Amino acid sequence: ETIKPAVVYDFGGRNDRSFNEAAFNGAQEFKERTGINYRDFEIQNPSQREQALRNFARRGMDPIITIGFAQAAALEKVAKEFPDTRFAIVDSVVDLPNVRSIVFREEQGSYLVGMLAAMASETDTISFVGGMDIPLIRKFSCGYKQGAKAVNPDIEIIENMTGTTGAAWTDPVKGGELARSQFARDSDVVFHAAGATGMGVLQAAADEGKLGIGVDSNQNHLHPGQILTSMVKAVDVAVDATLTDAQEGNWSTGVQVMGLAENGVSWALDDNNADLINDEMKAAVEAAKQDIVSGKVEVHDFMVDNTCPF
Amino acid sequence: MSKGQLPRWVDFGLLPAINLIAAFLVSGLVVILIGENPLEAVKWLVWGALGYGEGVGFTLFYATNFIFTGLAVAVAFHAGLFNIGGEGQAYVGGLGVALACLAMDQFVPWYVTLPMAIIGGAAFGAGWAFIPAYLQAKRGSHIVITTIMFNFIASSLMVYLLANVLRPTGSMQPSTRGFEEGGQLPLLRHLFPAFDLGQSPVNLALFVALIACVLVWVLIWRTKLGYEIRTFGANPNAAVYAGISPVRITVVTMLISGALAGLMGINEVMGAQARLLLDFTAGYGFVGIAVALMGRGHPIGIILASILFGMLYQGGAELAFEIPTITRDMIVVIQALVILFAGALEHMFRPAVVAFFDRFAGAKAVA
Amino acid sequence: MLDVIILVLDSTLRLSTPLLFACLAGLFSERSGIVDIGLEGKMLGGAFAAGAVAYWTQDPWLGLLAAIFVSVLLALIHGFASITNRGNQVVAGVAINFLAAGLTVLLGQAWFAQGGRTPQLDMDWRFSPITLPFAESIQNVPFIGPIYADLLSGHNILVYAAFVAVPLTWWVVFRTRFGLRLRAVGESPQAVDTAGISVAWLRYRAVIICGALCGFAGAYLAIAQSAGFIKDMSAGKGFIALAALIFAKWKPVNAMFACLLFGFLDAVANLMQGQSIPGVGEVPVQFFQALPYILTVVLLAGFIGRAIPPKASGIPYVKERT
Amino acid sequence: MTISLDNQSVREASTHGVAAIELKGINKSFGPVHANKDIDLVVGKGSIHGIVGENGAGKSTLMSILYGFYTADTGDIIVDGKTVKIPDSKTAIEVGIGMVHQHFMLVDPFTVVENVMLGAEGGAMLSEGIARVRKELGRLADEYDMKIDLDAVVGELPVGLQQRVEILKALYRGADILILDEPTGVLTPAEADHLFRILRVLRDEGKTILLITHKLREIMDVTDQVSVMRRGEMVASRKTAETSMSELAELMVGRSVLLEVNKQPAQPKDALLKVANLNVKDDRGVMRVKNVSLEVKAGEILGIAGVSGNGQSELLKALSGITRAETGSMELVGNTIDLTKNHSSSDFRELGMSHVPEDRHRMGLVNAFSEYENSILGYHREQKYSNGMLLNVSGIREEAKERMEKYDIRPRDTELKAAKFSGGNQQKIVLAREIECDPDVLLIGQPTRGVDIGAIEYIHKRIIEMRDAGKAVLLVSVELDEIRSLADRILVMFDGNVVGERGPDATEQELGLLMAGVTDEAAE
Ligand SMILES: Nc1ncnc2c1ncn2[C@@H]1O[C@H](COP(=O)(O)OP(=O)(O)OP(=O)(O)O)[C@@H](O)[C@H]1O
Ligand SMILES: Nc1ncnc2c1ncn2[C@@H]1O[C@H](COP(=O)(O)OP(=O)(O)OP(=O)(O)O)[C@@H](O)[C@H]1O
Ligand SMILES: [Mg+2]
Ligand SMILES: [Mg+2]
Repeated sequence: ETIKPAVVYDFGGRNDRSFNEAAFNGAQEFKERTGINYRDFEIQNPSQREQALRNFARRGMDPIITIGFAQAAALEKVAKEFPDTRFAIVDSVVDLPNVRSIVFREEQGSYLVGMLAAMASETDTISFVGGMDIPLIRKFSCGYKQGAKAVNPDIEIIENMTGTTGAAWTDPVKGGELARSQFARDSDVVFHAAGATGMGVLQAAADEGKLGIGVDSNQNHLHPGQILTSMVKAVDVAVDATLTDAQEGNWSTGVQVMGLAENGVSWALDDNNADLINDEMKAAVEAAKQDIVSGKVEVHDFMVDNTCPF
Repeated sequence: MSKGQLPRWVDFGLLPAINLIAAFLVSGLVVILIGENPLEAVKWLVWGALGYGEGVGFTLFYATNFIFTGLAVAVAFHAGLFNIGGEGQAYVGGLGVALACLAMDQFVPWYVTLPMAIIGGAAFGAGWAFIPAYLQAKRGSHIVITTIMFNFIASSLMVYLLANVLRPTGSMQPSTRGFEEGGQLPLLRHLFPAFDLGQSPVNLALFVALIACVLVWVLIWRTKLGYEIRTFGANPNAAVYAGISPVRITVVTMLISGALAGLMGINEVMGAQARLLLDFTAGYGFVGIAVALMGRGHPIGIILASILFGMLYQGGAELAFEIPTITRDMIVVIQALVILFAGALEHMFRPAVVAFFDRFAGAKAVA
Repeated sequence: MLDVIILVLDSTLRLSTPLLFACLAGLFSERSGIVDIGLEGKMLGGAFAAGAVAYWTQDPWLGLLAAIFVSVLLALIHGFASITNRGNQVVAGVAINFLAAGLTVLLGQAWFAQGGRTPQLDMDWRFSPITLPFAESIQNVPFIGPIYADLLSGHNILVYAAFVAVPLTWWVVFRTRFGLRLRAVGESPQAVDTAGISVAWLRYRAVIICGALCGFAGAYLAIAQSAGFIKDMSAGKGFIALAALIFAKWKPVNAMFACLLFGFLDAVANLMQGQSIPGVGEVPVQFFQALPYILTVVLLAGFIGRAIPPKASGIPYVKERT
Repeated sequence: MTISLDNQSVREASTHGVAAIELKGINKSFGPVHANKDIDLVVGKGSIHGIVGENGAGKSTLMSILYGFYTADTGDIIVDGKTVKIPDSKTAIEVGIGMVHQHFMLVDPFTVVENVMLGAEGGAMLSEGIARVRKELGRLADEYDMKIDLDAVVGELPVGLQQRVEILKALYRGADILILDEPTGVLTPAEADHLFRILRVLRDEGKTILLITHKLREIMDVTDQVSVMRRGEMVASRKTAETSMSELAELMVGRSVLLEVNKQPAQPKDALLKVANLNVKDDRGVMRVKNVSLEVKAGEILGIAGVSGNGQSELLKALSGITRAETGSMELVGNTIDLTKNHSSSDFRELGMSHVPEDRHRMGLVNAFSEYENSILGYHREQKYSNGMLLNVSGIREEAKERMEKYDIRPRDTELKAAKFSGGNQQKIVLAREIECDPDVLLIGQPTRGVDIGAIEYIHKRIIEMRDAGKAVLLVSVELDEIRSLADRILVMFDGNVVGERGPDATEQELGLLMAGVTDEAAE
């Protein structure tokens, strides 16, 4: 079956070094594999969310994937107007019969990299740089803290947020500065969830001989040997899979939870960081992963009660 | 007509048109550079903005935002005050609108909510302008800095409120809950089904904006307060001589300016989104500076400049939609060129046009 | 305690550097009577050029030159609009900001296909930290040692350049013929004109210097502080620099202190974030993020007094009004 | 009489001496305004050449063309027998022309030295030039008796000294031809005399001087030759010795002008304005008005004479409610007012005071406003101008039109921006506004500064009429002639104090001494 897929990114845009970019990569992968072209659109202001969805739907694009929690309200409206079009949303839940909602258990992946950070730290101090203080980012940081504390209950965790405007996601200078200030307070491993701002965080870690942890996609290659690991959020896989399902007639709607069990989130291990991860660390993380998948360990989801007990 | 003078239609019609054409010619070069057909691009841009009902609707919708922020900058400008804080005032004004809607939407119809929302938006926007105004008037703190600072402070405040206070539990999005019917302005496409406005979000706020234009015109050119504002802006010494209090005028003008910026929330929050979103101002406050200056501080000029920018926003989106290689960044470049040629370089072609008209008029006189 | 102070001050230096370049840039422009809210855009354009050229040539110095070139080009557009065509200077500045924001990403995408970013730079394609002489040997001397080795030493060359630019600017503005004319033209262009000096050429030179300094600021962002250009990476610094300039009442040494103050407030806010304050407990991070701006307003209201700009600034110079 | 270019005298000027400057067929238009029409002018070397003409006649424009500030549309400039192009002031300076502009071309925050060296720094580093400037200025100051504090900030100097800086600037650049555009408008008689002495010395050294002034007496005193302009044209040129003030006045205005003020003795009644124990500081905290008490009766004109900068400005500002006084109170038409409180000038207006400010550009008018908008400045809150919150625009226009007729304000266009009216007409706009509101007390500062004689005649007439209508008029002027011909009583201010009171028949010498601070007691 030939399909006419479309992707609508949110504010960050196609190349935000974060989940929008991951979605783009997924669509790209699908295109290369199947030769099926897709169309996409980067929104610039809130009103364009609905407009872009509708424009695609009107032109018979199907399925239409929207990226980011902020699109939920727009999708809810447009999906009702076009009940015969298949929609998908990443990072939020829209409860409609023609919508597939894909949500990730970021806290689970963050838990694992938190463990690694705690094990790699020699100062018993690790840190986190978030983009903006919004629930999604809290979700990352809370899982990270829980994982670190699981390894070392006394560990010190420094947490910073970059800013409050859109620039929070594109300010590598500020990111680097926050990281440096954390290093000066003894942190030696830093995890970022700050989009392009994170480039500055990882750069600072590399410059100062500390360890960084990447996010969303596998960022280990950015500074080989200086990035401990990356918390991979497989938006690309999810997008690719969604398109493939539509193409192959396996389309399903409802909520798809992408946790460790589903390989929706994971920690990255490749040549670039092989030397940083010893067998002991690897074993511990893999064990924890099993425990989470089996439900033996429960990772707290910030969204459930808006608090982080760690 | 004497030498060196231009007829009004040239001054207000031909020259701006030449400026716009220049902007588009240069934009066309950029389009060629990235390997697309500029004519095609212009076609989509214009068609997207004006070619069909929904496009027109979107154009008017954006224009509504710009009218509010443009008026805000213009009113302050008449008093010689440079209010760069429209963005922050609009943001906080949106909070005022949202609170009114949240409080009332479940109980009363929209037309009961609207006056409260207008009061809320205006009051919050004005409130956010008050401290910079007061500090300028009493302490001489430069209003340009304080309003810039208040933009940043506004975004901190709003992230805090949206992420921690106003967000319904369990929602991922830093925003308020959606408003019920009673907190939503009717869309024009529902009010005037005869006009095909597609699914555009243009709403009753357009009329609020137009009424604001009339009121601003009356205020500035027909009221005693407006006379005092203009006097203070044009010659502060003469204002004191005339018994006009600089403190009062500074504060009152900035309150009006902030209130106008705050009303942008009526369009965005109550009209289009039916909820208060993070960063819903999307830079409209800053564009308001260009709109006000290009509109020469006059409501008619501001309406025209707003429509121009509305067209750029909507036509640009359509263009980016239709020609994938033209990204939203290309649209930003086109906007920049329009601001440059139609705004900053507005006098560039004037001498040539004057020379042409002088010769033309001279030739006719001889013949 | 000392190391916390050094930590904050160290961070202050790094954060102030781009502000300082941009602020001095604005000083030249505004002293000549050209209001410049386009600092942001010039900085951004410079940052992009630096990132791209440093990547192509693998040489930070060429990157810096490119940054200066591009930034001066943008400054000339500003000059052409506001000097030659007597356009509105603020509108021209707004246009420059938009132009830089759009073009950098557009060209970046076209050339590198990384979403407007320039490819990541290797360590030695950037300006890297310089260890000042003897820094290591006196590291352990109490008090002086850490201050010299940890605070003063170990920055990249552009940080030092920024602080050298301050006395240099002061000297140019107050001790040279050009400076005298620059100050005069911002106050009274007619006086300059009737003294037989070309107002336009003088202002063009000021605007070009402004562009060059913005180029330094941009290069610092892209190839010293970071390892490449990222879209919108100036993140409002141009506006803060403008605020600092007004704060400094258009004086070079004041400008340095104003930028240091902004950098310091930022550094402190970074440090305080997430720490609970004794007696108050956990404070929302947004409060600390807003703190530098709140403190600026408080300082402005409390201590600075009226800042009176050069008298002719913002007004296009016309002899014959028709 | 015929009003055409008097070729005879032009030829005489050029044959008697060498011509320093010859202008031929100069034309200049500003948009629709033809400011200079086919101007021919010959200025003999080593002479003082006066130029007179009504406001807006085109004098400043012509001089600015000579100085390269404007470029002529057509015409030739011949300096020392050579035709030169003067596209900018740099060239003018190079050919030896210096100019003191009507509105000073100084950089206010600069010191005297910095102002003088601007454009003639003598090297890329300032340090090189500064010593040279100081030395040369010292020499010039000695030679021409023009002492000045070289490190004073120019903006803080009184206007008389500012003008001195302008002259020094020109001399420092080695000007052989010096243009002075209304130099005495801001000077006291003593200062003006001093200036003229300097000009004579300069002439005797062989320099050529072009002098623009509205004061015919000065023309008669100091010039060798005088040219008259009217409406952009050069209408006559005379040897000063062969003409008279009344002839010049007639040439300028095109009708005969009454140079003397005609008035009956005053009939003073009750005091409408009483001021007691007034002390006022200026913005910089310096006490400028010291223990001044005075009263103005209905039906009299009280003149305040004094060198400018001796507290008159602050006196007017305090009395009109613009600034707060340190001590003092005022009784205005029976209302007691504490002047140490903050007041709004509109409160005083309501009580029957009106005020023609000294500086019409800075205070009395909003240049960007149209004439009719200016006609209500300060009175805009009055009932008759409003419909509720709104302004009654058509009523205002109507009234403005009537006033333009009544006061002969030209051009008769209520929509024209104030900036576009000539100085005399601008002054009439202010006067019309402040007189027509029918005040009981009228404060007037420098009513005829920079105004041509035709307009002066008219303005003086109106002021006398006010007095005769039983108003109390407080007149501040630095023009002794004006004070003496208008005032019924004269107070002289020096350094903030009232140093003496005289009747209208006081001699110029007597007043001049008082103005210089030589008080009655000191003289004894
Ligand atoms: N910069 C200018 N722009 C436009 N018009 C001007 C300008 N300067 C002068 N004019 C016009 O040229 C005419 C002549 O002006 P000018 O300044 O030469 O008069 P003036 O004889 O010096 O008058 P005054 O005695 O008031 O100084 C004026 O009527 C005015 O309309
Ligand atoms: N911007 C302008 N546009 C048109 N005419 C102008 C302008 N500025 C000045 N003028 C004209 O130039 C002439 C001379 O003005 P000028 O600036 O010499 O002041 P003035 O009228 O002599 O008043 P004063 O000497 O008291 O300040 C006036 O006739 C005025 O109308
Ligand atoms: Mg003149
Ligand atoms: Mg004059």
